[in-house]
Amino acid sequence: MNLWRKPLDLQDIKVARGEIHIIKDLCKGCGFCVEYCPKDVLEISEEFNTKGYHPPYIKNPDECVECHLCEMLCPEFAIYVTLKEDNNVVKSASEEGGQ
Amino acid sequence: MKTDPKGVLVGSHYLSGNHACAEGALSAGCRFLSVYPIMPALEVSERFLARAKEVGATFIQMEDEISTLAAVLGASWTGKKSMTVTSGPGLSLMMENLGLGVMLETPCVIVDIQSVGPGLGLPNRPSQGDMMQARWGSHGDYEIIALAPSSPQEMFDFTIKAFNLSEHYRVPVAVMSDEYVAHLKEKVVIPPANKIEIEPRRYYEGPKDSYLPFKRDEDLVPRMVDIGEGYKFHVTGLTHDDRGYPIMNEECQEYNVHPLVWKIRNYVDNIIEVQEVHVEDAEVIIISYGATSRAALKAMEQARNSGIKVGSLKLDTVWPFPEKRVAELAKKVKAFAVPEMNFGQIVLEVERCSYGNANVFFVHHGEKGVENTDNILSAVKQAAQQNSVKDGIIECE
Amino acid sequence: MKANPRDVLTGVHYIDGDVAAGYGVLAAGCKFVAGYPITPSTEAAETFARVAPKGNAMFIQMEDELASISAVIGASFAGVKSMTITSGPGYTLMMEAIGFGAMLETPFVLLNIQRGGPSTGVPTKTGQADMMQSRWGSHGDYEIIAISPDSPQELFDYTIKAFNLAEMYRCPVMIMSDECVGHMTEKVVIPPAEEIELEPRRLYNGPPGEYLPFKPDGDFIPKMVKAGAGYNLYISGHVHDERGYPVTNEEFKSVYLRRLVDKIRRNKDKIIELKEENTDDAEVIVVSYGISSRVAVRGIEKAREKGIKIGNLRLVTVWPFPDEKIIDLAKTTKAFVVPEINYGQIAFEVERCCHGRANVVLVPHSGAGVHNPDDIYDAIVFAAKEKKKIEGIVEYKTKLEKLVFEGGFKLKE
Amino acid sequence: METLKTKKMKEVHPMEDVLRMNRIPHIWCPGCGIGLAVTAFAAALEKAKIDLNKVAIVSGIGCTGRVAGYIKLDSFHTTHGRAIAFATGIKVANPDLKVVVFSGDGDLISIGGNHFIHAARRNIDMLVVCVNNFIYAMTGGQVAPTTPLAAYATTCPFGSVEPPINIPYLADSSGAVYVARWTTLHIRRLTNSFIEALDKKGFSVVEVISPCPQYYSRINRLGDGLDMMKFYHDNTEIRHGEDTKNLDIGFQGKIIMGKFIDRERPSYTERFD
Amino acid sequence: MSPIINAFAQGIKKSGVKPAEVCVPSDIPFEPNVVKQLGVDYFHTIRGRAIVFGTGLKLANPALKVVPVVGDLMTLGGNHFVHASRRNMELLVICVNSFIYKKIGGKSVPSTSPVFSLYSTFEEPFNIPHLGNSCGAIYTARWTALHTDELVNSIAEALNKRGLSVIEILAPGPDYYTGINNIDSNLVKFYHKNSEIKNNEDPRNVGIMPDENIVVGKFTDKERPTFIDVYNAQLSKVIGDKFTPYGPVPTSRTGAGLGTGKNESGGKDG
Repeated sequence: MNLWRKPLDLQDIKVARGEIHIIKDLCKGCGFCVEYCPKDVLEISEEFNTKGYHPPYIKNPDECVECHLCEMLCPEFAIYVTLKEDNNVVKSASEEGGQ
Repeated sequence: MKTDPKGVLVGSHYLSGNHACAEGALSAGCRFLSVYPIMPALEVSERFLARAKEVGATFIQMEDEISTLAAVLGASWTGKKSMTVTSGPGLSLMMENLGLGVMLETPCVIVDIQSVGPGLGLPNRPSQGDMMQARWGSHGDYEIIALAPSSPQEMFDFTIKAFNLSEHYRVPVAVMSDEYVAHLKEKVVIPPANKIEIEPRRYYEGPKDSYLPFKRDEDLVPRMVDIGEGYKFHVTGLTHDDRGYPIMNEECQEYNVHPLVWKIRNYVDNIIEVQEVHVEDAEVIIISYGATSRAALKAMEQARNSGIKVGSLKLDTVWPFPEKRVAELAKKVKAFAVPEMNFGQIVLEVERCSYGNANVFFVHHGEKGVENTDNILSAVKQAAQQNSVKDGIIECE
Repeated sequence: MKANPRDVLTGVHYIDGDVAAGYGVLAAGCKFVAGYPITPSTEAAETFARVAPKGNAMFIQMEDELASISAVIGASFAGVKSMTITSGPGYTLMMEAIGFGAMLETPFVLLNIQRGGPSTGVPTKTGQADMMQSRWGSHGDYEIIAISPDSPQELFDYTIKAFNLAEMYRCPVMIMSDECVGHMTEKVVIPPAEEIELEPRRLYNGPPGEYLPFKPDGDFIPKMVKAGAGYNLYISGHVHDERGYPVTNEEFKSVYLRRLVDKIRRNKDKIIELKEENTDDAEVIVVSYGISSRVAVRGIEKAREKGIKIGNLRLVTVWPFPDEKIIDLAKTTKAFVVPEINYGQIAFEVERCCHGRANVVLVPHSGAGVHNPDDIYDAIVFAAKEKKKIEGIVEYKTKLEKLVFEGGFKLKE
Repeated sequence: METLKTKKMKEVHPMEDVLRMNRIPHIWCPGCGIGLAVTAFAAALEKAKIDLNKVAIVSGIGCTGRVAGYIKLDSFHTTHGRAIAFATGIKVANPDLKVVVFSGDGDLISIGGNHFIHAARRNIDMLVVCVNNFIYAMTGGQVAPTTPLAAYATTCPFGSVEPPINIPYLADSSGAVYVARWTTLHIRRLTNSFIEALDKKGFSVVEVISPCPQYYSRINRLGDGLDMMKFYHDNTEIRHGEDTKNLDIGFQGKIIMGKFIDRERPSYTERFD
Repeated sequence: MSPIINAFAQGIKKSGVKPAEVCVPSDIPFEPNVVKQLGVDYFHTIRGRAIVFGTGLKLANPALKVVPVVGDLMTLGGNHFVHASRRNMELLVICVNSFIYKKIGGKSVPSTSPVFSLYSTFEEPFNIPHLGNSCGAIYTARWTALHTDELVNSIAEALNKRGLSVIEILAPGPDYYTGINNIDSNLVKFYHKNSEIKNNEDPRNVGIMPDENIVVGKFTDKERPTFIDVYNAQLSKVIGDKFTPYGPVPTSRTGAGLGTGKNESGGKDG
């Protein structure tokens, strides 16, 4: 971070770190997440998913600042971000009803 | 289940068919009417609107008939019994959403006050020209129930019956009246609420997350829930499975559409009601429905008086067509006479179901007034004299 | 009258049914098509849109089907041949205007590429369940003509024929095709223009003062004029007299309405086209139309190999229904087998015309696919063996039905 | 990557509460923007703090018409163009419900145009989301009333000859109380707009400009979904409160977005009582 | 004869258009003798489809002058109006607005049952000039049936416009059951008395509100290429010389039509 004046509590400030989760088989390879990630965390991978698209992979996992833009810009609901410190965000699959 | 007394105007009234229809709807517990004004069905909505406030019913006038029926389907899914009323041109416009109603298996009632068609026709004259349309008017395969009342009292009774059938079989039910009955004023007896039996909605009562909107009961009818109860169901006009999710293949089409047909065809005996008079010894039977049965019954009496053994079969339920009964009677009688206010619609069904066992005489009716019996009588006389069975329909001039 | 060479794409093409229909529309001299996109009929409209400038014709995509059909009727009164293209749900929306068109005795053509129904159904797959609707879909009494082609070549040929019939009888003519034929790619031979015979509009040539828009000629059909030509037309969708003025007196109702049905019913023999094969001494006759007739051929051949005397009656014209033909055949045959992609529509008509003389076996199909020819074969065998007369239609239980409803089957998305 | 693989079966998207995850992957093409509109709407539903049991969503026919099938609410997939009419019935019969109509431009504006203007005039309390992709995509790329002049489509092989409709202007002149337009790229603003509109009493319209890489872009050679998103990035301008008559969209012209109308009018049910 | 028909007849005369070239698709019944006197071609169409019927007439024979006279413009036919305006189809839409509003100008207005009226009493009516303008109509005006001179001038002017023009006539009464002649004279007098002429007013401000004067006048008058103009221009651009323009040579002031060919389909009779 480039700050013009060092805050006094710099030690206490923590930049949020996110963990990106990619549900690869939902991806259709549109590339929105890769293009619009402000931190260039993602990149299209060489591998194929079951549908034959190239899903993204996490190139720079440590750069993620949990802005959720990739999550919002994914038309396939194939990517989401959780706060790294807080793993409780991940919900259990059993809540998925109506099947 | 007994009906809600709030809508029942108990007593003996002097009502037109249209007003009786509105009263019937309110008595049946109908609480949503959506219309677009069209002659000659206006009085139904007027009466309904006039009574809506005190009964707690909702009324909306939409921008056209297409949206009218769409709104009725939407309202029906909120748990309100819903209905619309129209005439021929409006019915034509409703056909697409009628198909949707069949596909979503939505209970609702459509009252059609038939006037002369096609096109604009004669908006203020009676006809029975929409009978085949009620059965075949929308694309694709489906079965529907249609009732034909012949008097204001029957307008009242059949409207209630239509709601009951519609809730029981989860299918849009048409009340095929006509301008004559709609504007005819007669005594209508409205019984107290505890004498009016109504069919409750077939609600699903299981756990919320295991609700399947198109899972069929034994009798092939699925169960419903209301919007806003937390079931979070999905329904679609596309071919769908039990969950209501679209699946685009042959198997699913069979799985989805065949029961739509079966759920009516397999229960025709429970649905169909006919009124028979003097059929036991009849040589000729007049098959009629709606307003024409008024003339038919008169003609029957007149013919009996002049010594011809004539009976009458009045179709209360026109669709599904009482095939079995007509086939049985065909073996016993010389001929059927079918008066209709059109150029031959139900008579084709009669021809089909008589299997060459009886002659079928078609009487184009209504020119000299709906209750005039001249044409029917002359057809009956002709029919009684004809001893051999002829091919095809014999049309009486 | 011959077709205009400018409009005819003479040659041998390898195209699908929809495209063939589009070429047929142009060749028939149609100058106005209004449509609204609906699967699976869009290719026909797209084709016409592409070739329309060549024939100085107009294609317009309207805001909905109601608008399309009304514009088509309007254009027809302006003096040009016109048509619209649609499928099931769109067809249903057009119902009010179809009755209106019939009432005004408007010549126009409607191409319906049927799909699986009801409601939205299966948009991308086939069906034949709009057949009764085409006859009965609008309110009131009217008659129309409906043709059911079974190949891209026929879609081309019968599109032209449909225009000719429409002009000749001044009534809506429906081409009731289906998705299978519409999307089937085959050889289509388009003949040179001089071999294509077109029926010109029956125009009135007399002085304006004496013109009566609904006064029939000897053959029940009145002559037309073009709008804006000084005839001071009064055309009403109400029941009207010969001048076109609305009639309110009920007594005249049938005088003026009757002709709408009579002009078709009395000209039936001229309109109806059938394709018959070995029906004279057949014990079983297969009655079919559209794509089902092509599937039926396989079943018929198989039955013939097994020594069953089998006839084939293909309804090219479905409406008006060939009552007399079926009545005659019922006298000599044991049974009719009716394969159709619905749960019984034309089968009811066959049953009606049998008058109890022959059995009727319906081979139904849900739609979204065509029959298994074995089903048709089995139904033929059943019909040939059955000795007694059965009242009512025998609905043959197809392999598909057994598969879906008799245990252990799971739907796959 | 290893850990991701092992955890995969347990992974669930945070929007699973409002989406029918068992139906996803959805039918939309790669790069299509409808999924983004759904994401924004799902996010808005979660943030809007409304009782999800009391929300019904109605769709018509078309690509966007399939939205109802993917959102876990009481959802209806109805006939072509009649979504608003169907929703009107729901709302009038049970005013406690929140009704959302989610459909495409062809469905809402072309065949359903009459219901659109009448519901706006009556001010029926509903949110109408119109995903505008400039074409009929479900049927294979026919001209829509929103197709820009001179753009190509399969039924206008020589370029569209009809001026496109200005949806915000139409909604405004018919009486809508809330009108906004965003592209799928402006996803956060779109989400906020949805939240505001869900909260609004009356007929609210949110137009979502969405890429259609498979038909509109392919026929007009505009590249894939990403190219369209880049185009939206470079050629859009936010002008809140802009007069709706200036909101025409030309072929590859500037797109003006923002919240244009936010006013109060008594809704139908209020008047009826 | 009713004031509307009278104004229509005079408007045609004044515009210099031959009555024989005028086609009137309408969903209001006209009396046969009225049509005879007007000398036009009249089509009584199904409800709400007069504009699209007219679109068909116009496109099939662009030489015609098509004047849809509609009674329920904004109910069944609302969508067709929106889209015809957008396309700028060359039609003159005469909208006989017979809405019945319970209270205008503080006075009670006789009103039939709300089911009969086109708008229920608790609904606001459309501002037709505004809607037309917003969809692209090139000429919008509103008069009561008693603004005779203005109405005649408006009709004459609009008949010579190229594009979609809409004239709203406030005339309580006529609908598809009672016909064009059946005007409620008391009500129309009332409207006339309580109206105020504001030409060139922004159509946005001319909504008909309870307790306010009705604004009448000519609100929009602009030029835009018509559907056929754009069609011809676009197709000649794309196809080039091979393209034969559709319709007759336009007497264009907009310059959009580039055609030289003659119309094959409509032609001679027009």
